[in-house]
Amino acid sequence: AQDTRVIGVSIPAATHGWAGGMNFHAQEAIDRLEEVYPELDFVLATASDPGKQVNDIEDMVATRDIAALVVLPFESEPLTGPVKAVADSGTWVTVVDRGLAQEGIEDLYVAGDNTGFGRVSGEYMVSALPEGGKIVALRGIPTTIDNERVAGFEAAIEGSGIEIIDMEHGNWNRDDSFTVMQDFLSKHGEIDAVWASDDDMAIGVLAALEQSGRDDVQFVLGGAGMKEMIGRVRDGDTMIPADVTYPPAMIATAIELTAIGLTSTAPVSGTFTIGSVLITQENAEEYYYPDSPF
Amino acid sequence: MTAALSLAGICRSFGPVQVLGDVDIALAPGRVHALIGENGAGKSTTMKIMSGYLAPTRGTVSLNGEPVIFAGSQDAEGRGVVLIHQEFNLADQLTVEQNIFLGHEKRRGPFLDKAAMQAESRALLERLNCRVSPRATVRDISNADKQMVEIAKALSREARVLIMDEPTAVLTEREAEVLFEQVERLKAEGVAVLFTSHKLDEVARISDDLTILRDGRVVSQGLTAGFDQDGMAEAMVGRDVSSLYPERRGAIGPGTALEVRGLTVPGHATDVSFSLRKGEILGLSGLIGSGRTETMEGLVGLRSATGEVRIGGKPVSLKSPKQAQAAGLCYLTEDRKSRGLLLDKGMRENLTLQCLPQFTDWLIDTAAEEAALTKAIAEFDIRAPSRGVAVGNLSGGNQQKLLIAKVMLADPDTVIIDEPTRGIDIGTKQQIYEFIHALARAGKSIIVISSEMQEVIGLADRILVMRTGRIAGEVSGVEMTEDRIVRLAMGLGARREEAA
Amino acid sequence: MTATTGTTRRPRPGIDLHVLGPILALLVLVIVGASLNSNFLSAANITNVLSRSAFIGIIAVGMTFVITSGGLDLSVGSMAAFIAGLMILVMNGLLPTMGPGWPLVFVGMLTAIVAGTAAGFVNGFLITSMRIEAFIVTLGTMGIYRSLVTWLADGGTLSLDFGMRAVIRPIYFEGLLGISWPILVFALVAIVGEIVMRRAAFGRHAAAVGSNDQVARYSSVNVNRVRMLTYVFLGILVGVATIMYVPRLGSASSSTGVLWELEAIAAVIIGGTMLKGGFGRVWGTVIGVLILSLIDNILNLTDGVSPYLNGAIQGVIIVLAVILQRERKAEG
Amino acid sequence: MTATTGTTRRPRPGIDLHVLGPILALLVLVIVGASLNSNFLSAANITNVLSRSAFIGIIAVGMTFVITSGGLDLSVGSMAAFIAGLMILVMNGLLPTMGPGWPLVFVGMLTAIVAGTAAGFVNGFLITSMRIEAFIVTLGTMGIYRSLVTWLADGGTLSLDFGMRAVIRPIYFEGLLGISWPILVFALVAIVGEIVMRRAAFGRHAAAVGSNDQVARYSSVNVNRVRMLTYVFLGILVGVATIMYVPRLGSASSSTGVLWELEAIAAVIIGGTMLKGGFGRVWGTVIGVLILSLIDNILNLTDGVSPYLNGAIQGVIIVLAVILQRERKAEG
Ligand SMILES: Nc1ncnc2c1ncn2[C@@H]1O[C@H](COP(=O)(O)OP(=O)(O)OP(=O)(O)O)[C@@H](O)[C@H]1O
Ligand SMILES: Nc1ncnc2c1ncn2[C@@H]1O[C@H](COP(=O)(O)OP(=O)(O)OP(=O)(O)O)[C@@H](O)[C@H]1O
Ligand SMILES: [Mg+2]
Ligand SMILES: [Mg+2]
Repeated sequence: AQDTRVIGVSIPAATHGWAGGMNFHAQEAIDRLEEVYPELDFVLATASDPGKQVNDIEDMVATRDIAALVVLPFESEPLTGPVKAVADSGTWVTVVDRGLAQEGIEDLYVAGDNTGFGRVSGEYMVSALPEGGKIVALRGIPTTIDNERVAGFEAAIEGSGIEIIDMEHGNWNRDDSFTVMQDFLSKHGEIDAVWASDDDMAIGVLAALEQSGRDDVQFVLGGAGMKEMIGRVRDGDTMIPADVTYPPAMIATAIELTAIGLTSTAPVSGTFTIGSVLITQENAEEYYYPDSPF
Repeated sequence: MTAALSLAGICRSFGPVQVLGDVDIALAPGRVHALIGENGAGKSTTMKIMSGYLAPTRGTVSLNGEPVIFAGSQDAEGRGVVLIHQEFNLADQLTVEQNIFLGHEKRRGPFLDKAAMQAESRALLERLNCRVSPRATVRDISNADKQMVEIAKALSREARVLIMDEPTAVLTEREAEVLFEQVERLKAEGVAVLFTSHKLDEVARISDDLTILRDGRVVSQGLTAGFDQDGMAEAMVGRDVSSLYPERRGAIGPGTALEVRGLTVPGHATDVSFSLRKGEILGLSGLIGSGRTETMEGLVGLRSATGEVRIGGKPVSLKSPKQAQAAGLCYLTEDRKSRGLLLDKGMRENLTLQCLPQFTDWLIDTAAEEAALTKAIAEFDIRAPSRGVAVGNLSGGNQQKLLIAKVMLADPDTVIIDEPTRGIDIGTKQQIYEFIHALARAGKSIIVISSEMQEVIGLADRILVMRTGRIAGEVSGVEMTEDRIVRLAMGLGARREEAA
Repeated sequence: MTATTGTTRRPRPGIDLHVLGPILALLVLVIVGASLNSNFLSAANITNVLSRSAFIGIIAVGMTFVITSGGLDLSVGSMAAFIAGLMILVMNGLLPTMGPGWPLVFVGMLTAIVAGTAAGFVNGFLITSMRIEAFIVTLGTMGIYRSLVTWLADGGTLSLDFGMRAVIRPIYFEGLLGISWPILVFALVAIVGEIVMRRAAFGRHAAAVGSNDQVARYSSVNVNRVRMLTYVFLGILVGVATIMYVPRLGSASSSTGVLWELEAIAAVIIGGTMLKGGFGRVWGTVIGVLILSLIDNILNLTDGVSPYLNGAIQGVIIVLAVILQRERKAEG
Repeated sequence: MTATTGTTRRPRPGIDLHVLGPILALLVLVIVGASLNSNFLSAANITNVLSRSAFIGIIAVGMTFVITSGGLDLSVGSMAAFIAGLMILVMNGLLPTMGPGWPLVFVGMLTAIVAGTAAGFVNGFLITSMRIEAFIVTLGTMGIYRSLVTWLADGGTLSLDFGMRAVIRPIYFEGLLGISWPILVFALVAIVGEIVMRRAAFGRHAAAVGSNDQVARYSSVNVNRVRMLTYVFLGILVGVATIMYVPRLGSASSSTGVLWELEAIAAVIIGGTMLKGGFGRVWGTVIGVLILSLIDNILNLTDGVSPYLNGAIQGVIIVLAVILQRERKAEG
């Protein structure tokens, strides 16, 4: 019908754990909201690279005349121009997680805070290793996100006596992190803790540790809040004493807010930052979503 | 006595073109049947139909009197009908032994019985006294050896009917002899043999029955004894070809066209020196594997070679066939199938490949190409079912003609022709000889490599004989006799003479 | 080589039925698209699809020659990413001295072309002179360019200065007589490519080399030169594609041009060129490219299918497109 | 292909010098590794490297036959991911009824083998019976399996039930006489493969088909059957590899087995098998696999190089390994 309005949702494809969770929450939110708002129609497109994401957005504009665009930029820089074009054409734009390279393009910004994520992780490290120590770190897929996280982390442990003795890319991938960790273990006789920086990578790391039977490693700090990991935090697993959230569900928040923005007069524009929270045994329960695949 | 294998009223068409019409042939056990005819007459097609590679469009094939329809070559082979193809049918990257037993490997339990296969291959090759090792890779051995391997492969298949399509085309008399001994042996064992050859003397010698095809129809059939060679030739071609080699007219020019000093092709030829005058036809003879091909390939830059070469007195360095061609020197390969023609392309593309620039001023002039093709078809009397046909579907001899036309299109001052008439019918041979003489008369120089002694003698003004990569000697004028050449080629009591 | 078994089934351009294969597949897709969404045939959508096909398209035309001459190039995607990164670095670097404007754009273009030529030359050299399998060489250079761009970008994104973006933007988004530049350039490249393939000596020689390099050698064709040229041309065309790409996104990163090589090769083969070499046709490649980008476009026109399954649908369509063609061939 | 220029240079199994190529490259790597890090030659590290190589290794052995017979399979990586996902789903599904334990593990293994066989059969069928370029077919199935596993996992990760993981874990981490199962299985597969390639009719037929399928057909080799079998065997081996893989982390996702196909093919070619078919050697493939995983290992054990450049170093080493080999060949 003509009075139905279309919301376009453009997100990166599920190429690693976190993105997978994000994809799940996006779909789940869309299915739910289509029930709630019969006058709304949703288009979901997942892209494997920035170019493809721009294609998707172009298609949404050209063929689905979307009233609003919810976009989680694959990368900020390449998406800035195209999204700006959409915004300039008067379409409502919601940006999720990564900000665009230019201020003030979007109507609503549901921001993730990668630097914050790194900082919180770093601060926990410092608190967990008061008298300092040697740690190894696993990085994600080489991207701006990963750079920001690592920068935040390094800033936080600055001068705390904690030394990152080795750092490699585990690409947010269990197999890669397993391999990297195995080699770290052969390479370094003494490792106090591991910053896996992501729960998928944490799983690989744990497998490698378990196999090596080494007891010098005190704990592994992952991130993003995978239910399996939060479960272990809740159950007081000493290897996983904590986790740092970077909720993939932020996409659902963004879609829902956009829906509200389109359908009601309630003010939803502005910036809405979803900070990274430290999960410990105390607060683990409230972050545990049993039905999420992630 | 019932025929081992017989065709009755066989017709075969490719698309619109009919290439066989009402062919009847009966092969009797223990007899050798020869099938002869012009290039494109339909010999290979007939043989393929007999051995299940092709199905007839009409007519019946009978095995021991029983009509059969072969499901395919496997089926035919299963029933003891084996074909040796006109073109090599070996897997290049496999060894001789692997090729001989391909599809019929001997096994011990789950494994191959390599020892047995090696031994049997060696025995088979010995029978054909071929020196090539069963371990050698087919890609590395000479054409002659490939042919012998093909024959060994067929012998290993316990054939009741053995069909050989131009088995001697790449063999010298010597090796042909060896083959014929085997044929005699098989004959004695009651095998029915069908073979084709353009060498009518062979036909006369070893066949009992004879069938002559022209344009896909049987024009004459009977006991070989009832024909003399000129008769055969005439029946095949439809005109008198008794005077095969034309009279040498027009004297050899004074100037030197080509001068070669100390040409060495590592592993194949050592210190080869000779010179060639304008308008001269120089024959190059020698046993198979004597390195004639390699020497000439070295000369035109197809193989790395050392030595000094002068063309028209000027020293030149020929690192690639392109340079050689630019210097007016062209080489016509003996291996039309894997080095001469693009089998999956049409005649036009093949004809002009070597000198495309002639037809190109920033774009290819297709019309000019077509014209050139028309001319070539007429000049070399190429019989093709259609202009568009992929040359892989041309008859062997017609492929050879196209190859010659292709090289001649480059209009070289000096041309080296390797096995020019391999697989070419006697009528066309005559035309080609004529053509070579015409070239000479026009002041061009020609080097003819041939394993057919008679051909070299008939054509050349002067003959160089090679032996194991060296010039064993030179003969000219009255000295040009088979005996003399063979002695030099085999190194029997031949004083090492310096080439002029 | 099945190509040389002398059966009568071989594609003869323009004559036999299998030519229809790709075209048919394309038509089917267009009809499906039009029936799914009324805006499918809108000028805007068509412009979008064609313009974005230009990158792969321009590259695929070059790939057609490489494959026709019996080669392969897996490095084009990373090469594009690397060249894009280089182009951006150069332009950003010279911005202070030259200032934003067309002169700088031309410097950028020059960089892309030169880099492309060099990259193509490297591939060609290793393949022809060092006699290494094209697959290995280009797999190697693929990894090399990919990680070089990651390194240049320090793991992040290389982005063109915003001032400069405004200047360069028109190269992708504007055009002539309402047809955008990428489309025009793609068309030009395709037409020239088709002519070279069919009517120029080079095209003939490429096919000859791919069909049987021995025969080509004996026919005094300079085999190595032909092979080398195909890679160099491909490199140059990658450069051209990059010149169209940078204005679009104004940035390059390790995720730029991922899997372009597979798309380009797929397009070439869908178009009816033989992977074994010996026969190629540029117009087929163009159709192949359009088929591929139409699939993406159509998948975006409809909800219903889980986006997770896009890859599956793509795969099925690609195979179908080729089956269609092969079936025709069997008759032809 | 430059490999067949009529000169007598060609690999003659076991005889000529170029055999040394891969071995030499491997030795160099080992020496480099040992000199860079004292733990390189430690039992632990060697076990790690070998066990990790097992997945690609087992697949690469199958790939050797496919390539030798003139084929190619780009789908193995996604196929592995898909089979792993299936295996996990089946085991999780039957857990309530069968309970954790070896019976269930065997059911899982069976699933993997059956799925692998089926997948291989599909590829083989499309390639032999439908006569579609192997490249296109497997590019298509690659996309299909990849998105099927994403779909099965809802974009996320399929994880084996924890109870079950404990049961199945030993398959990767334990072993016999201190040698872990993956290594043993890999060794077994490699040895059997080598024997089949050299001593069984099938190996010969594969080579014959790859060298010249027409000749093979005329020599009453059932060409389609041979081709089909190579793909089915590869599928089965992918299944076997998956059986080793699942126990390691007990999970499968859309990022499982990404680029395994390229690694496997690279290993095969580094090992001296000809991409155009006609000649293959399994032991070479094994060395190729070891070379590839040693590169990763060494890069992880050494600091200094920016991790961004790992890809570049890998690329260079791959190309060098093959040059080494070709150089030898030139002499041989
Ligand atoms: N597959 C094919 N398609 C089309 N025409 C064919 C095909 N095979 C053979 N021909 C044609 O059939 C005719 C007979 O060919 P055939 O090979 O039987 O001649 P031939 O007697 O063997 O000649 P030659 O002595 O040169 O070998 C030729 O004109 C050839 O072009
Ligand atoms: N029986 C053999 N055993 C081993 N190697 C051989 C044998 N015959 C030939 N060769 C090698 O193969 C090469 C090519 O042989 P080929 O027959 O082409 O030589 P040729 O002199 O050109 O004879 P023709 O021109 O009659 O073929 C020879 O130079 C020789 O090195
Ligand atoms: Mg014939
Ligand atoms: Mg010769």
